[in-house]
Amino acid sequence: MNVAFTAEELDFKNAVRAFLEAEFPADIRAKVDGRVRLDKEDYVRWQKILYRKGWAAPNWPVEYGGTAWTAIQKYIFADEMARVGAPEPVAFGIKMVAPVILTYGSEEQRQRFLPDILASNVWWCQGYSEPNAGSDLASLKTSAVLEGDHYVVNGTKTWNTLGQYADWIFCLVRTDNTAKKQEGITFLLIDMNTPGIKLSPIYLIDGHPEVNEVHFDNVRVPMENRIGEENQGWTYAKVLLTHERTNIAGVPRSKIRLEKLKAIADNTPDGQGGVMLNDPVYAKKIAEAEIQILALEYAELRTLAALSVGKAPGPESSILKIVGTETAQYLDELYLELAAWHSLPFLPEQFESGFAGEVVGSDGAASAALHYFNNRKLSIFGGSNEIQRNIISKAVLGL
Amino acid sequence: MNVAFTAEELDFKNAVRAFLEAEFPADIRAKVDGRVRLDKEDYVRWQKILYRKGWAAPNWPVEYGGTAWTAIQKYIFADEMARVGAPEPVAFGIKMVAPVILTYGSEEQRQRFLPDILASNVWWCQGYSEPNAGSDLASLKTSAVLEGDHYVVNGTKTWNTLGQYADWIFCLVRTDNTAKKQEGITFLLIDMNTPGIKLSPIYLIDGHPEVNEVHFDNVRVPMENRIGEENQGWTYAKVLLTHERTNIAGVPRSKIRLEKLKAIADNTPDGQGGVMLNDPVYAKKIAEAEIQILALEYAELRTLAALSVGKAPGPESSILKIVGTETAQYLDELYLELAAWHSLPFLPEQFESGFAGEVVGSDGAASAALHYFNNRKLSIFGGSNEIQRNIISKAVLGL
Amino acid sequence: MDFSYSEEQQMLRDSVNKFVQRHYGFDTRKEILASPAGFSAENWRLFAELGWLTVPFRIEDDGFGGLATDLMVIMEEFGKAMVVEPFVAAAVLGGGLISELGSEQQKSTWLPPLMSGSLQLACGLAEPDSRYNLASVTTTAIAQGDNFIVDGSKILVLNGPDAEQLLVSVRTAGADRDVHGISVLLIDANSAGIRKHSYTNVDGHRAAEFTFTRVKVPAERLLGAVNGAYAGLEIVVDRATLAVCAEAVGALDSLLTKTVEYSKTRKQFGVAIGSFQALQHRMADMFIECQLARSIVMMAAMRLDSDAPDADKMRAVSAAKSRVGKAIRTVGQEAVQLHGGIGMTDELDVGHLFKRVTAIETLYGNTDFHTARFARLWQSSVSNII
Amino acid sequence: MDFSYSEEQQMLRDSVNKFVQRHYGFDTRKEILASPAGFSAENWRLFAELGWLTVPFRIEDDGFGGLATDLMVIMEEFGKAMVVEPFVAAAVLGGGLISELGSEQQKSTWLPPLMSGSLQLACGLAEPDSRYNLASVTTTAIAQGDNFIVDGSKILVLNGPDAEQLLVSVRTAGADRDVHGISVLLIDANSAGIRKHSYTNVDGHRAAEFTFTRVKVPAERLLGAVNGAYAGLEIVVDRATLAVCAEAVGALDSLLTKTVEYSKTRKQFGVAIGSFQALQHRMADMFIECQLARSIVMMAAMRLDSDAPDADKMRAVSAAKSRVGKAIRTVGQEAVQLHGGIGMTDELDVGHLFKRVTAIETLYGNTDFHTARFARLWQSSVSNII
Repeated sequence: MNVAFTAEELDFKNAVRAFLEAEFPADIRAKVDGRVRLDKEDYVRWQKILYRKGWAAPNWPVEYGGTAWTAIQKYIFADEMARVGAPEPVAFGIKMVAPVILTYGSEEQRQRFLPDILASNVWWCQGYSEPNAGSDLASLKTSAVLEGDHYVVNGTKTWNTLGQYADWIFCLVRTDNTAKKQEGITFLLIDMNTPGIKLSPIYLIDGHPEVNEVHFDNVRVPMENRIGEENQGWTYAKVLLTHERTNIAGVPRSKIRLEKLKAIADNTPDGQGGVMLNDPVYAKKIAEAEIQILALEYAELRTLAALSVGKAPGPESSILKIVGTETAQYLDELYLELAAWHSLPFLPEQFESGFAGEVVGSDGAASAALHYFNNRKLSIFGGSNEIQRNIISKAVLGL
Repeated sequence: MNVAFTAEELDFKNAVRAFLEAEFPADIRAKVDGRVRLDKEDYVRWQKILYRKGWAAPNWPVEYGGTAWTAIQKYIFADEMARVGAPEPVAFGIKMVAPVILTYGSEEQRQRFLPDILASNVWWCQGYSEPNAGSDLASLKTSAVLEGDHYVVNGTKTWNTLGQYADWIFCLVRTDNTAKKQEGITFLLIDMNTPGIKLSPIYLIDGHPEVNEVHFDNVRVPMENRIGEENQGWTYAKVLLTHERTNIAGVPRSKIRLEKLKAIADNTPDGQGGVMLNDPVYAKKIAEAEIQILALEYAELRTLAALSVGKAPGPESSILKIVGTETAQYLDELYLELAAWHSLPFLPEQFESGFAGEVVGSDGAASAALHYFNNRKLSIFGGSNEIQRNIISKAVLGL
Repeated sequence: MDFSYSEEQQMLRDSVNKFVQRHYGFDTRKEILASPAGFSAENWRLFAELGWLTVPFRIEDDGFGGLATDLMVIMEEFGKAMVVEPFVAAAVLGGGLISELGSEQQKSTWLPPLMSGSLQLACGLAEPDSRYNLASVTTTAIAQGDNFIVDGSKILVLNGPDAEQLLVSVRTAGADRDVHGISVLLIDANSAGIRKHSYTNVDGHRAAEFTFTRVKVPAERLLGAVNGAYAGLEIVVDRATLAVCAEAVGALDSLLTKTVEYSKTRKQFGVAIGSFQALQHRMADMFIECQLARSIVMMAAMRLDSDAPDADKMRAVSAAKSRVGKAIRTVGQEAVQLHGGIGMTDELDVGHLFKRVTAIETLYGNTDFHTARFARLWQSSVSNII
Repeated sequence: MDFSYSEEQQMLRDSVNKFVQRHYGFDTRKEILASPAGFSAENWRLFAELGWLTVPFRIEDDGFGGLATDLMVIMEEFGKAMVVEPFVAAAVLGGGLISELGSEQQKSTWLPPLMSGSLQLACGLAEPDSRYNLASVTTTAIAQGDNFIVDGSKILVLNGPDAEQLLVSVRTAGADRDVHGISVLLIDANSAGIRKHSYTNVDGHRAAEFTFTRVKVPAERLLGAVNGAYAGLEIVVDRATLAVCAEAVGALDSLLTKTVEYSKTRKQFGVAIGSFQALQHRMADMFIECQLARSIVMMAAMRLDSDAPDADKMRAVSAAKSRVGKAIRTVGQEAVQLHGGIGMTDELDVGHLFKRVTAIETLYGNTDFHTARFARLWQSSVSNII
């Protein structure tokens, strides 16, 4: 057992750090520091820089543009990215649809879709959930009926994140109504420009149209856009779900958010002549958050270490989802409490690009409540924490 | 709405206080103050003093020796009793079996049993739970078969509190195996001196034989000791269960324990030159406990007020059981933390009558862990808190 | 001791309840929020007509009686429907300061128009560095002839955008955080030297930041005695705190009810999610929190109306705010969580209730602040008060 | 970075595991506890034979290596079976102080008999008013010729009843709580002027209170430099803290496993209670707590074995103790609660595990103490250490 990085790992860490210092655009970094919302162009520009460096998709096989990094290198990369506030690639392309295409797609599909994902030429979004199929994803109803060499898709998908930016959507659709609910599902890739697709924005409680409903009205999808076999889509989707459970803990981001919180607390008057960082009750909460992040980080490292010796990522990794999201939400509470009165103003425009008006609240206080409200989604979306607890009790504890 | 006591209520309060100052035996009070365990003689002696005053059973009908006090008077009485540490009457006689006899017993049974209960001539204990029927009480198996004018009882009861002191036991027994499990149960009163009854003590994790298993081996019980009708016992027992849910919150006792805790904390060095009462983190915990007790007290007063205008004590009172026991257990945690190193010694003899040896730990620190361990029972016994939450979700929320 | 509503209180409750049933549907509220003022002038007139604006005031000031329990009755109903009219900011806080600190002449000048609905007030009490400490006042007022010259800034002035008169805590002596040397001025919102930056809060209520630069305020605009406003400030802010606690009790009840109802209809895995025991127990815990919050707010309101000593009343209010804050955190978050995705959306009332109670969590001191204040004030309870 | 056990560690674990499987059944443990010494001298000899008593010590002192990760391996297995032999008190703490502070001659005098199992040590570090502050030392040692004269008292001396030599922190200069002026003396337990009151703890471990009245201690019994023991004390106590944290991880795993197993067999309402979703989710939470506790103890052990600065190591240990304390509270209470009545009884191992972990919660500083210590020490992490 040894906690120190090897010399090679330290070299790698320094290389990543040097790259980020040189190449992560200063204007995007300034936005992140000011808690300003990034727009599509920011993501794409940064993603293309990573692409040119060959670091856009560390997890992919080398032959398709991946990196062959060890688990520790991936950990270092994520950590250094978070340290400067560099956004992770939008997950839907590189982390979600690409592994499915890689594993279950045809070689023709790989050649057709992966290069544009890697180069950030195409923005993907997700079509899994439906209004009446939330945690019970397999009960989805959006239908696809084969007519000639096209599927005709009808139905509604929801909780579609940033679909307003997307060029393509990957969908689970029902192709067999007679089978068990998990068995009649097919995995389709659909061009968002196909006639019959309509997006309606859903405003979340922070006032932002972050998600959409996507309506399909007789949308014709060529058969060659089907992944694998008809009615086997659930299998493909499920494998993906356990596959991507590691980085879900969000440790690098929570670490950097905690550091910022401490810096702000050190600068926030407690109203009694001191600063909040030295208020024993508030300091205790920060300490508990920091300790939880440490524990979570090592839980994740243990999982990574198990992966790197070839063990499959078990359902134990559900704890990373649960604790990772609860930690992020706890940090939101600490930001909210720190902001005090200035947690109240609703001024999202202060945190949009190009805002030049009078700023209310220091240290981004007025964004605290927005994040607090918005991040309540973390324990709901992506397999609710209740579902994760079901998984632990069934698959780990055997209950 | 008005929170002040009326002049009459204040007079009553003063009368109770004067009585307790004059009549509550100093030696028993000294034991309570020193956290020394009371023995049977202490309970009986004090109970007989209350009996002579006419205050042994405030809740009984006046014609059987009750008091006709208002709900507020009963609240005042309980509060003043707790303030001096006067033990409440052992519940099994006055609060548990007596109401059943009063409500469902024959006049002959009332005349036969109630006077001795009131005068503390007879100590009762409870025979409800069984080894395989815990929260699922109705699945009990102890059988009673009618032979002539006697029931012959066989089986085992458990979690029988202080049965070693008891003269009589009230039991739920199965008289019909063919009916639904709630419908074949009969309520029997059994003399503990009947041949065939054997007690085996169960030592709890604090090392004390507080509860017993009671074994019945062909125990012959006269038919006239049956309450009400055969196979109707579940109804009688159930009514009792909701009936006695008010004082279950234990507010008076928690209030006085909190006051003592604060006094001890004010006398406990924090190791940094101050005292624990002024440690912001510990003070916060005390404050939260005190606030919870206040909330609980008013929740109970609201229930009492509803009772006094004739509303039935609804299943809402399950919250009194849940919050009351959780509050008591939280106080145990605070005592444990306050005791620090001296929470470790296991020295129950220090808290038994007549201990004259060298005392380890000040302010009763060495009893903190014993209470912490023992009081884990509070959320298990008397209808576990899980069962109470089931009751709330079913009967109150309609789920 | 009596826990029942008086006949007047029952009438008051019925009257408010009828109003919100009739005039405060979720969509109507949205329209009100979208209007320029952010509240309905018509509703405000109605409040005045129905006499609600007199509730915070003593009978000798031509008010309804000034009882905290009356306030509780109104606010709980307001809470259920998320009423946004500035009742607390203008009447309880603003009017309350005039009633508590003002001379007879000041009261007779300002309270009648307030109670008749023709005057809007707002209070500037918090500053950028004050956090929740009412004694942390660095806005200065220096006497100059017949005027005070005011310099400084106040943040989060509720109803600030629409108020015609501002009640502002100012330092007339002493250093920051000195409870002596604090005064309250009634400042015309249109005075020269006032800069105002208005905005909407997360809960839809309107507020503003004010900067005062050499603002000239006539000496007769001083409320009560110079340097001696602190005790009165605490009393009035405590009353406002109790009011929003009662509002939260109503809102939390709505959240619980809506969550339980939703869980009975929302199906997943072929059954209503309300049939899952894990969720049942969490809803039982929400119910417990709501009951404890209600109980402790009743305690605080009744104690404010009693003849208990001031410290005891302050302790009671802090106890209520602390426990209500805990209830807000748990019940609010659970309501959203158990609703799932739909609970995250702007279209459902649940998210708006969540945002309002979260705002209340902060108002007039958050949970930690009031828990610490309670601890500072502890002492054994007074014998003729429960 | 490497999370796997070395070959030696795997052998160590297998060896301890085999021992507890064979020699540490629940009934055997009861007999050991009921014996006069409260632990098994035979087991202690076995520990020595198997080399376990050398584990806390550096190779240059003829030890196994002195790695915290090795300690972790042993203690976790000890924790599962609730081993009561005074490994931490005598070897990790007592031997640790000699190893950390002692001269070469002192080490060569005392460590060999300790490692061979023929010497029992105990440490007197806590005082009636010290709480968990190692610098709160009021027991005085005043130089008088070739001796120190020791006066004062020490509480909760683990293994005190059986120790032949006592390591006692004493004040040789400065005032109470001054980190300078603290020394450690190795005092013969049979010295004149020592009064000992022995007892058993809630977890079955033995301890004693000591009073020192003009106890004469030869000057050569001073460990290391005069007045300079504090830093070494902290290091050694941190190591003991890590050891009991690892023990708790093992014990908590046992509690979880036993609870899950019990829930699969215990029937209520016609089904196994493990089928109730509310209980399933609570067991899932127990599992999460156990995993986080294990992770953070690994973090702390690995950091102790790294070349991180002292402050970083202290922070790591406090982080572990704080989080393990939280796990103890929740997992321990839940294990008893989910067992129901049977979990309350002395006859089942669950209650004994609960009592042992609860004792660990207190040992060497409770959760709040270590959370506050962590906060005091915070600083950004060191770059070549995770």
